[in-house]
Amino acid sequence: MATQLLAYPFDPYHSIVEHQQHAALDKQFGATASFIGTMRDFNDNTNVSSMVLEHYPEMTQHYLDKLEQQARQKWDLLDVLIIHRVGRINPANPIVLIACWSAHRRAALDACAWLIEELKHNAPFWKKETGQDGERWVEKNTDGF
Amino acid sequence: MATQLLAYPFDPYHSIVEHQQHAALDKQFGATASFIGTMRDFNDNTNVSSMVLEHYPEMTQHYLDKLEQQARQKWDLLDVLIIHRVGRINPANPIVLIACWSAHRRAALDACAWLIEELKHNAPFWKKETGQDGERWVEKNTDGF
Amino acid sequence: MSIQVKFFASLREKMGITETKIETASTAGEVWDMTTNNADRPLNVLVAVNLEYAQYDSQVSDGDEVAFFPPVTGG
Amino acid sequence: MSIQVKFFASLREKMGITETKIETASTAGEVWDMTTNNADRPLNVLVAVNLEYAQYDSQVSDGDEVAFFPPVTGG
Repeated sequence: MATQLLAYPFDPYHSIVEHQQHAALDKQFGATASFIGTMRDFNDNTNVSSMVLEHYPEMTQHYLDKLEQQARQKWDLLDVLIIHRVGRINPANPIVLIACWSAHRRAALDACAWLIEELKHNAPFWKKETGQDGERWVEKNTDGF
Repeated sequence: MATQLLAYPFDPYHSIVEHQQHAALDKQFGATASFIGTMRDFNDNTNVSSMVLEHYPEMTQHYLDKLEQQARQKWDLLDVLIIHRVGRINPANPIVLIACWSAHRRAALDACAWLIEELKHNAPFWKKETGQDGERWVEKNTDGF
Repeated sequence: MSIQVKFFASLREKMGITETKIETASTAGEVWDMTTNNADRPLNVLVAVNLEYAQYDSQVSDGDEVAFFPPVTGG
Repeated sequence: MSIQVKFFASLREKMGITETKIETASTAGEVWDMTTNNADRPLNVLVAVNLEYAQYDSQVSDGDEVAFFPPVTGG
Protein backbone atom coordinates (compact mmCIF):
# COMPACT_ATOMS: atom_id res chain seq x y z
CA MET A 1 0.00 0.00 0.00
CA ALA A 2 1.45 3.31 -1.03
CA THR A 3 -1.13 5.40 0.83
CA GLN A 4 -1.11 5.36 4.61
CA LEU A 5 -3.26 7.03 7.25
CA LEU A 6 -1.34 7.28 10.52
CA ALA A 7 -2.74 8.02 13.98
CA TYR A 8 0.75 8.64 15.40
CA PRO A 9 3.65 10.97 14.54
CA PHE A 10 5.95 9.95 11.69
CA ASP A 11 9.30 11.01 10.26
CA PRO A 12 8.62 11.85 6.61
CA TYR A 13 12.22 11.60 5.40
CA HIS A 14 12.68 8.27 7.11
CA SER A 15 9.45 7.13 5.43
CA ILE A 16 10.76 8.17 2.01
CA VAL A 17 14.07 6.40 2.50
CA GLU A 18 12.42 3.26 3.82
CA HIS A 19 9.90 3.20 0.99
CA GLN A 20 12.65 3.75 -1.54
CA GLN A 21 14.64 0.81 -0.19
CA HIS A 22 11.72 -1.57 -0.25
CA ALA A 23 10.25 -0.48 -3.54
CA ALA A 24 13.07 -1.99 -5.60
CA LEU A 25 13.48 1.35 -7.34
CA ASP A 26 17.24 1.24 -7.13
CA LYS A 27 19.13 2.76 -10.05
CA GLN A 28 16.00 3.22 -12.15
CA PHE A 29 14.72 6.54 -10.88
CA GLY A 30 16.40 9.79 -11.71
CA ALA A 31 13.96 12.11 -9.96
CA THR A 32 12.22 12.26 -6.60
CA ALA A 33 9.92 15.15 -5.78
CA SER A 34 8.38 15.42 -2.35
CA PHE A 35 6.07 17.70 -0.45
CA ILE A 36 5.72 17.75 3.31
CA GLY A 37 3.01 19.69 5.09
CA THR A 38 3.89 20.51 8.68
CA MET A 39 1.75 21.92 11.46
CA ARG A 40 2.62 25.52 12.29
CA ASP A 41 2.05 27.10 15.68
CA PHE A 42 -0.06 29.88 14.18
CA ASN A 43 -2.89 30.12 11.64
CA ASP A 44 -4.97 33.13 10.60
CA ASN A 45 -2.90 35.24 13.04
CA THR A 46 -3.83 33.07 16.01
CA ASN A 47 -1.55 30.88 18.09
CA VAL A 48 -2.39 27.22 17.83
CA SER A 49 -1.22 24.82 20.53
CA SER A 50 -2.46 21.60 18.94
CA MET A 51 -5.08 20.27 16.61
CA VAL A 52 -7.14 17.20 15.88
CA LEU A 53 -7.51 15.87 12.36
CA GLU A 54 -10.85 14.16 11.89
CA HIS A 55 -11.47 12.16 8.73
CA TYR A 56 -13.93 9.83 7.04
CA PRO A 57 -11.77 6.68 7.19
CA GLU A 58 -13.26 4.56 4.40
CA MET A 59 -13.64 7.49 2.03
CA THR A 60 -10.22 8.92 2.84
CA GLN A 61 -8.45 5.67 2.03
CA HIS A 62 -10.56 5.21 -1.09
CA TYR A 63 -9.96 8.79 -2.22
CA LEU A 64 -6.19 8.72 -1.68
CA ASP A 65 -5.90 5.43 -3.54
CA LYS A 66 -7.89 6.93 -6.40
CA LEU A 67 -5.67 10.02 -6.45
CA GLU A 68 -2.60 7.84 -6.68
CA GLN A 69 -4.09 5.90 -9.59
CA GLN A 70 -5.03 9.10 -11.39
CA ALA A 71 -1.52 10.48 -10.94
CA ARG A 72 -0.04 7.28 -12.34
CA GLN A 73 -2.33 7.57 -15.37
CA LYS A 74 -1.45 11.20 -15.98
CA TRP A 75 2.32 10.89 -15.53
CA ASP A 76 4.97 8.26 -16.06
CA LEU A 77 5.73 7.54 -12.42
CA LEU A 78 7.85 4.76 -10.99
CA ASP A 79 6.34 5.06 -7.53
CA VAL A 80 4.15 7.21 -5.31
CA LEU A 81 3.97 7.45 -1.53
CA ILE A 82 1.22 9.32 0.29
CA ILE A 83 1.10 9.47 4.09
CA HIS A 84 -1.41 11.55 6.04
CA ARG A 85 -1.78 12.00 9.77
CA VAL A 86 -5.09 11.75 11.62
CA GLY A 87 -5.82 12.34 15.30
CA ARG A 88 -4.08 14.83 17.61
CA ILE A 89 -1.18 16.72 16.09
CA ASN A 90 1.25 19.17 17.70
CA PRO A 91 3.13 22.10 16.14
CA ALA A 92 6.16 21.06 14.05
CA ASN A 93 4.61 17.62 13.47
CA PRO A 94 4.36 16.54 9.84
CA ILE A 95 0.75 16.28 8.64
CA VAL A 96 1.15 15.03 5.10
CA LEU A 97 3.86 13.57 2.91
CA ILE A 98 3.69 13.14 -0.84
CA ALA A 99 6.64 11.65 -2.69
CA CYS A 100 6.83 10.79 -6.40
CA TRP A 101 9.57 8.92 -8.21
CA SER A 102 10.14 9.04 -11.97
CA ALA A 103 12.88 8.62 -14.57
CA HIS A 104 12.88 12.32 -15.49
CA ARG A 105 12.11 15.36 -13.39
CA ARG A 106 8.90 16.79 -14.82
CA ALA A 107 6.70 13.77 -14.06
CA ALA A 108 7.74 13.64 -10.39
CA LEU A 109 7.50 17.42 -9.89
CA ASP A 110 4.17 17.88 -11.65
CA ALA A 111 2.55 14.83 -10.06
CA CYS A 112 3.67 15.89 -6.58
CA ALA A 113 2.25 19.41 -6.99
CA TRP A 114 -0.99 18.05 -8.46
CA LEU A 115 -1.43 15.47 -5.70
CA ILE A 116 -1.13 17.92 -2.82
CA GLU A 117 -3.53 20.33 -4.54
CA GLU A 118 -6.13 17.60 -5.13
CA LEU A 119 -5.71 16.24 -1.63
CA LYS A 120 -6.12 19.71 -0.08
CA HIS A 121 -9.28 20.43 -2.06
CA ASN A 122 -11.06 17.10 -1.89
CA ALA A 123 -9.75 14.54 0.59
CA PRO A 124 -12.19 14.25 3.53
CA PHE A 125 -10.07 15.56 6.40
CA TRP A 126 -11.07 18.30 8.86
CA LYS A 127 -8.84 20.27 11.20
CA LYS A 128 -9.98 21.41 14.63
CA GLU A 129 -7.44 23.71 16.22
CA THR A 130 -6.88 24.30 19.93
CA GLY A 131 -5.65 27.80 20.73
CA GLN A 132 -5.79 30.38 23.50
CA ASP A 133 -9.54 30.88 22.92
CA GLY A 134 -10.39 27.19 22.96
CA GLU A 135 -11.22 24.95 20.04
CA ARG A 136 -12.31 25.97 16.56
CA TRP A 137 -12.86 24.18 13.28
CA VAL A 138 -10.70 25.44 10.43
CA GLU A 139 -13.25 26.76 7.92
CA LYS A 140 -11.29 26.34 4.75
CA ASN A 141 -7.82 25.72 3.46
CA THR A 142 -5.68 28.54 2.12
CA ASP A 143 -5.18 28.74 -1.60
CA GLY A 144 -1.58 27.84 -1.01
CA PHE A 145 -0.19 31.36 -1.09
CA MET B 1 25.76 28.84 3.27
CA ALA B 2 22.70 27.30 1.79
CA THR B 3 24.39 26.19 -1.43
CA GLN B 4 26.99 23.45 -1.25
CA LEU B 5 29.18 21.76 -3.85
CA LEU B 6 30.25 18.34 -2.61
CA ALA B 7 33.02 16.14 -3.97
CA TYR B 8 31.79 13.13 -1.99
CA PRO B 9 28.48 11.21 -1.74
CA PHE B 10 25.75 12.66 0.48
CA ASP B 11 22.44 11.57 1.94
CA PRO B 12 19.91 14.15 0.74
CA TYR B 13 17.24 13.39 3.34
CA HIS B 14 19.76 13.55 6.14
CA SER B 15 20.92 16.90 4.71
CA ILE B 16 17.36 18.24 4.72
CA VAL B 17 16.74 17.17 8.31
CA GLU B 18 20.05 18.52 9.51
CA HIS B 19 19.53 21.83 7.73
CA GLN B 20 16.02 22.09 9.12
CA GLN B 21 17.27 21.57 12.67
CA HIS B 22 19.98 24.18 12.42
CA ALA B 23 18.00 26.74 10.49
CA ALA B 24 15.76 27.63 13.46
CA LEU B 25 12.76 27.06 11.24
CA ASP B 26 10.90 25.13 13.90
CA LYS B 27 7.13 25.63 14.01
CA GLN B 28 7.19 28.44 11.45
CA PHE B 29 7.17 26.51 8.20
CA GLY B 30 4.11 24.72 6.94
CA ALA B 31 5.52 23.49 3.65
CA THR B 32 8.69 21.82 2.45
CA ALA B 33 9.13 20.92 -1.20
CA SER B 34 12.18 19.04 -2.34
CA PHE B 35 13.64 17.66 -5.51
CA ILE B 36 16.40 15.07 -5.65
CA GLY B 37 18.16 14.13 -8.86
CA THR B 38 19.74 10.69 -8.73
CA MET B 39 22.15 9.01 -11.13
CA ARG B 40 20.48 6.26 -13.12
CA ASP B 41 22.35 3.27 -14.55
CA PHE B 42 21.17 4.04 -18.08
CA ASN B 43 20.87 7.14 -20.26
CA ASP B 44 19.86 7.42 -23.93
CA ASN B 45 19.36 3.63 -23.95
CA THR B 46 22.95 2.97 -22.91
CA ASN B 47 24.17 1.43 -19.67
CA VAL B 48 26.23 3.80 -17.59
CA SER B 49 28.58 2.45 -14.96
CA SER B 50 29.73 5.77 -13.51
CA MET B 51 30.21 9.39 -14.42
CA VAL B 52 32.33 12.40 -13.63
CA LEU B 53 30.75 15.78 -13.03
CA GLU B 54 33.07 18.58 -14.08
CA HIS B 55 32.21 22.15 -13.16
CA TYR B 56 33.52 25.71 -13.19
CA PRO B 57 33.94 26.08 -9.42
CA GLU B 58 33.85 29.87 -8.98
CA MET B 59 31.03 30.35 -11.45
CA THR B 60 29.02 27.41 -10.13
CA GLN B 61 29.07 28.72 -6.59
CA HIS B 62 28.32 32.24 -7.80
CA TYR B 63 25.49 31.02 -10.03
CA LEU B 64 23.83 28.84 -7.39
CA ASP B 65 23.99 31.66 -4.85
CA LYS B 66 22.39 33.97 -7.40
CA LEU B 67 19.65 31.43 -8.14
CA GLU B 68 18.86 31.17 -4.46
CA GLN B 69 18.63 34.96 -4.17
CA GLN B 70 16.36 35.16 -7.20
CA ALA B 71 14.08 32.47 -5.79
CA ARG B 72 13.85 34.33 -2.49
CA GLN B 73 12.89 37.51 -4.38
CA LYS B 74 10.24 35.75 -6.45
CA TRP B 75 8.66 33.76 -3.61
CA ASP B 76 8.11 34.15 0.09
CA LEU B 77 10.55 31.48 1.26
CA LEU B 78 11.71 30.79 4.79
CA ASP B 79 14.75 28.84 3.65
CA VAL B 80 16.43 27.24 0.65
CA LEU B 81 18.99 24.45 0.49
CA ILE B 82 20.85 23.54 -2.71
CA ILE B 83 23.45 20.77 -2.75
CA HIS B 84 25.16 19.55 -5.93
CA ARG B 85 27.70 16.79 -6.38
CA VAL B 86 30.90 17.16 -8.39
CA GLY B 87 33.53 14.54 -9.20
CA ARG B 88 32.96 10.81 -9.73
CA ILE B 89 29.41 9.60 -9.19
CA ASN B 90 28.00 6.07 -9.24
CA PRO B 91 24.50 4.87 -10.15
CA ALA B 92 21.92 5.43 -7.40
CA ASN B 93 24.01 8.27 -5.97
CA PRO B 94 22.19 11.56 -5.49
CA ILE B 95 23.48 14.31 -7.80
CA VAL B 96 21.44 17.30 -6.74
CA LEU B 97 19.15 18.29 -3.89
CA ILE B 98 16.89 21.30 -3.82
CA ALA B 99 14.71 21.96 -0.79
CA CYS B 100 12.49 24.99 -0.15
CA TRP B 101 10.65 25.90 3.03
CA SER B 102 7.71 28.30 3.21
CA ALA B 103 4.64 29.07 5.30
CA HIS B 104 2.23 27.93 2.57
CA ARG B 105 2.62 25.31 -0.09
CA ARG B 106 2.71 27.20 -3.40
CA ALA B 107 5.87 29.17 -2.68
CA ALA B 108 7.88 26.06 -1.75
CA LEU B 109 6.53 23.97 -4.64
CA ASP B 110 6.93 26.62 -7.32
CA ALA B 111 10.37 27.74 -6.15
CA CYS B 112 11.62 24.16 -6.04
CA ALA B 113 10.43 23.42 -9.59
CA TRP B 114 11.84 26.71 -10.87
CA LEU B 115 15.22 26.18 -9.20
CA ILE B 116 15.85 22.74 -10.67
CA GLU B 117 14.83 23.98 -14.12
CA GLU B 118 17.15 27.00 -13.94
CA LEU B 119 19.98 24.90 -12.55
CA LYS B 120 19.61 22.30 -15.30
CA HIS B 121 19.63 24.90 -18.05
CA ASN B 122 22.31 27.26 -16.85
CA ALA B 123 24.54 26.07 -13.99
CA PRO B 124 28.02 25.26 -15.35
CA PHE B 125 28.20 21.51 -14.76
CA TRP B 126 29.11 18.87 -17.36
CA LYS B 127 28.56 15.13 -17.18
CA LYS B 128 30.98 12.63 -18.67
CA GLU B 129 29.58 9.13 -18.55
CA THR B 130 31.53 5.87 -18.49
CA GLY B 131 29.71 3.00 -20.16
CA GLN B 132 30.47 -0.21 -22.02
CA ASP B 133 31.89 1.77 -24.95
CA GLY B 134 34.15 3.96 -22.85
CA GLU B 135 33.66 7.57 -21.90
CA ARG B 136 31.41 10.14 -23.51
CA TRP B 137 30.31 13.67 -22.72
CA VAL B 138 26.57 14.07 -22.26
CA GLU B 139 25.60 16.48 -25.04
CA LYS B 140 22.54 18.04 -23.51
CA ASN B 141 20.07 17.59 -20.71
CA THR B 142 16.63 16.18 -21.32
CA ASP B 143 13.70 18.56 -21.27
CA GLY B 144 12.57 16.83 -18.12
CA PHE B 145 10.07 14.49 -19.73
CA MET C 1 -31.78 -3.25 4.03
CA SER C 2 -31.39 0.39 4.96
CA ILE C 3 -29.36 3.51 4.24
CA GLN C 4 -26.40 4.30 6.48
CA VAL C 5 -25.97 8.04 7.14
CA LYS C 6 -22.86 9.76 8.51
CA PHE C 7 -22.03 13.32 9.53
CA PHE C 8 -18.53 14.68 10.03
CA ALA C 9 -16.65 17.50 11.72
CA SER C 10 -18.48 20.79 12.45
CA LEU C 11 -21.64 19.42 10.82
CA ARG C 12 -21.55 16.37 13.08
CA GLU C 13 -21.34 18.68 16.10
CA LYS C 14 -23.96 21.11 14.82
CA MET C 15 -26.47 18.41 13.98
CA GLY C 16 -25.60 16.29 16.99
CA ILE C 17 -25.50 13.17 14.79
CA THR C 18 -22.49 10.99 14.05
CA GLU C 19 -24.13 8.04 12.40
CA THR C 20 -27.70 6.89 11.88
CA LYS C 21 -29.80 4.66 9.65
CA ILE C 22 -32.98 5.28 7.73
CA GLU C 23 -35.28 2.78 6.07
CA THR C 24 -35.28 4.24 2.60
CA ALA C 25 -35.02 7.44 0.55
CA SER C 26 -34.73 8.24 -3.13
CA THR C 27 -32.17 11.10 -3.12
CA ALA C 28 -29.36 12.32 -0.90
CA GLY C 29 -31.42 15.46 -0.24
CA GLU C 30 -34.23 13.35 1.09
CA VAL C 31 -31.74 11.57 3.35
CA TRP C 32 -30.70 14.99 4.66
CA ASP C 33 -34.28 16.02 5.31
CA MET C 34 -35.17 12.79 7.09
CA THR C 35 -32.09 12.71 9.33
CA THR C 36 -31.96 16.41 10.22
CA ASN C 37 -35.66 16.88 10.81
CA ASN C 38 -35.91 19.01 7.66
CA ALA C 39 -33.14 21.40 8.60
CA ASP C 40 -32.19 23.91 5.90
CA ARG C 41 -29.82 22.32 3.39
CA PRO C 42 -26.58 24.32 3.75
CA LEU C 43 -25.10 25.38 0.42
CA ASN C 44 -21.52 24.52 1.30
CA VAL C 45 -22.19 21.05 2.65
CA LEU C 46 -20.50 18.26 0.74
CA VAL C 47 -22.41 15.09 -0.01
CA ALA C 48 -20.91 11.64 -0.60
CA VAL C 49 -22.74 8.50 -1.68
CA ASN C 50 -20.81 5.26 -1.28
CA LEU C 51 -17.55 7.15 -0.72
CA GLU C 52 -17.87 9.22 -3.92
CA TYR C 53 -18.80 12.89 -4.10
CA ALA C 54 -22.45 13.42 -5.04
CA GLN C 55 -25.21 16.09 -4.93
CA TYR C 56 -28.40 16.56 -2.96
CA ASP C 57 -30.31 15.31 -6.00
CA SER C 58 -28.15 12.18 -6.46
CA GLN C 59 -30.14 8.94 -6.35
CA VAL C 60 -29.67 6.63 -3.40
CA SER C 61 -30.74 3.01 -2.89
CA ASP C 62 -31.03 0.49 -0.13
CA GLY C 63 -27.63 -0.48 1.21
CA ASP C 64 -26.01 2.82 0.28
CA GLU C 65 -23.89 4.92 2.62
CA VAL C 66 -24.61 8.64 2.52
CA ALA C 67 -22.36 11.20 4.22
CA PHE C 68 -22.61 14.95 4.82
CA PHE C 69 -19.67 17.11 5.78
CA PRO C 70 -18.28 20.65 5.64
CA PRO C 71 -15.54 21.83 3.23
CA VAL C 72 -12.42 19.74 3.75
CA THR C 73 -9.29 21.12 5.40
CA GLY C 74 -6.67 18.38 5.24
CA GLY C 75 -3.13 18.41 3.98
CA MET D 1 47.49 42.94 -15.97
CA SER D 2 46.17 40.31 -18.34
CA ILE D 3 43.07 38.30 -19.24
CA GLN D 4 42.61 34.85 -17.70
CA VAL D 5 41.03 32.34 -20.12
CA LYS D 6 39.43 29.01 -19.19
CA PHE D 7 37.97 26.11 -21.19
CA PHE D 8 35.73 23.39 -19.78
CA ALA D 9 34.51 19.87 -20.48
CA SER D 10 34.44 18.63 -24.10
CA LEU D 11 35.69 22.00 -25.33
CA ARG D 12 38.66 21.80 -22.97
CA GLU D 13 39.51 18.39 -24.40
CA LYS D 14 38.91 19.41 -28.01
CA MET D 15 41.00 22.56 -27.78
CA GLY D 16 43.59 20.98 -25.53
CA ILE D 17 43.54 24.05 -23.29
CA THR D 18 42.43 24.20 -19.67
CA GLU D 19 43.63 27.62 -18.69
CA THR D 20 45.76 30.30 -20.29
CA LYS D 21 46.45 34.02 -20.18
CA ILE D 22 46.59 36.65 -22.86
CA GLU D 23 47.91 40.17 -22.68
CA THR D 24 44.84 41.99 -23.87
CA ALA D 25 41.75 41.81 -26.08
CA SER D 26 38.67 43.97 -26.60
CA THR D 27 35.92 41.33 -26.95
CA ALA D 28 35.31 37.74 -25.80
CA GLY D 29 35.36 36.72 -29.49
CA GLU D 30 38.85 38.17 -29.85
CA VAL D 31 39.89 36.19 -26.77
CA TRP D 32 38.57 33.04 -28.48
CA ASP D 33 40.49 33.82 -31.67
CA MET D 34 43.73 34.53 -29.86
CA THR D 35 43.64 31.46 -27.62
CA THR D 36 42.39 28.93 -30.19
CA ASN D 37 44.60 30.04 -33.06
CA ASN D 38 41.56 31.44 -34.90
CA ALA D 39 39.53 28.23 -34.71
CA ASP D 40 35.94 28.52 -35.97
CA ARG D 41 33.71 29.97 -33.28
CA PRO D 42 31.21 27.15 -32.52
CA LEU D 43 27.62 28.35 -32.40
CA ASN D 44 26.65 26.42 -29.30
CA VAL D 45 29.61 27.43 -27.17
CA LEU D 46 28.71 29.36 -24.04
CA VAL D 47 30.78 32.37 -23.05
CA ALA D 48 31.20 33.76 -19.55
CA VAL D 49 32.99 36.96 -18.55
CA ASN D 50 33.77 37.33 -14.85
CA LEU D 51 31.45 34.41 -13.98
CA GLU D 52 28.44 35.88 -15.82
CA TYR D 53 27.06 34.67 -19.15
CA ALA D 54 28.16 36.86 -22.04
CA GLN D 55 28.47 36.84 -25.86
CA TYR D 56 31.35 36.71 -28.32
CA ASP D 57 30.89 40.45 -28.82
CA SER D 58 30.90 41.26 -25.08
CA GLN D 59 33.61 43.73 -24.08
CA VAL D 60 36.51 42.49 -21.97
CA SER D 61 39.18 44.39 -20.05
CA ASP D 62 42.44 43.76 -18.31
CA GLY D 63 41.97 41.60 -15.23
CA ASP D 64 38.84 39.88 -16.56
CA GLU D 65 38.30 36.14 -16.56
CA VAL D 66 36.81 34.76 -19.78
CA ALA D 67 35.51 31.17 -20.05
CA PHE D 68 34.29 29.03 -22.96
CA PHE D 69 32.28 25.86 -22.47
CA PRO D 70 29.70 23.55 -24.11
CA PRO D 71 25.98 23.41 -23.18
CA VAL D 72 25.65 22.55 -19.50
CA THR D 73 24.41 19.15 -18.31
CA GLY D 74 24.17 19.31 -14.52
CA GLY D 75 21.35 18.50 -12.15
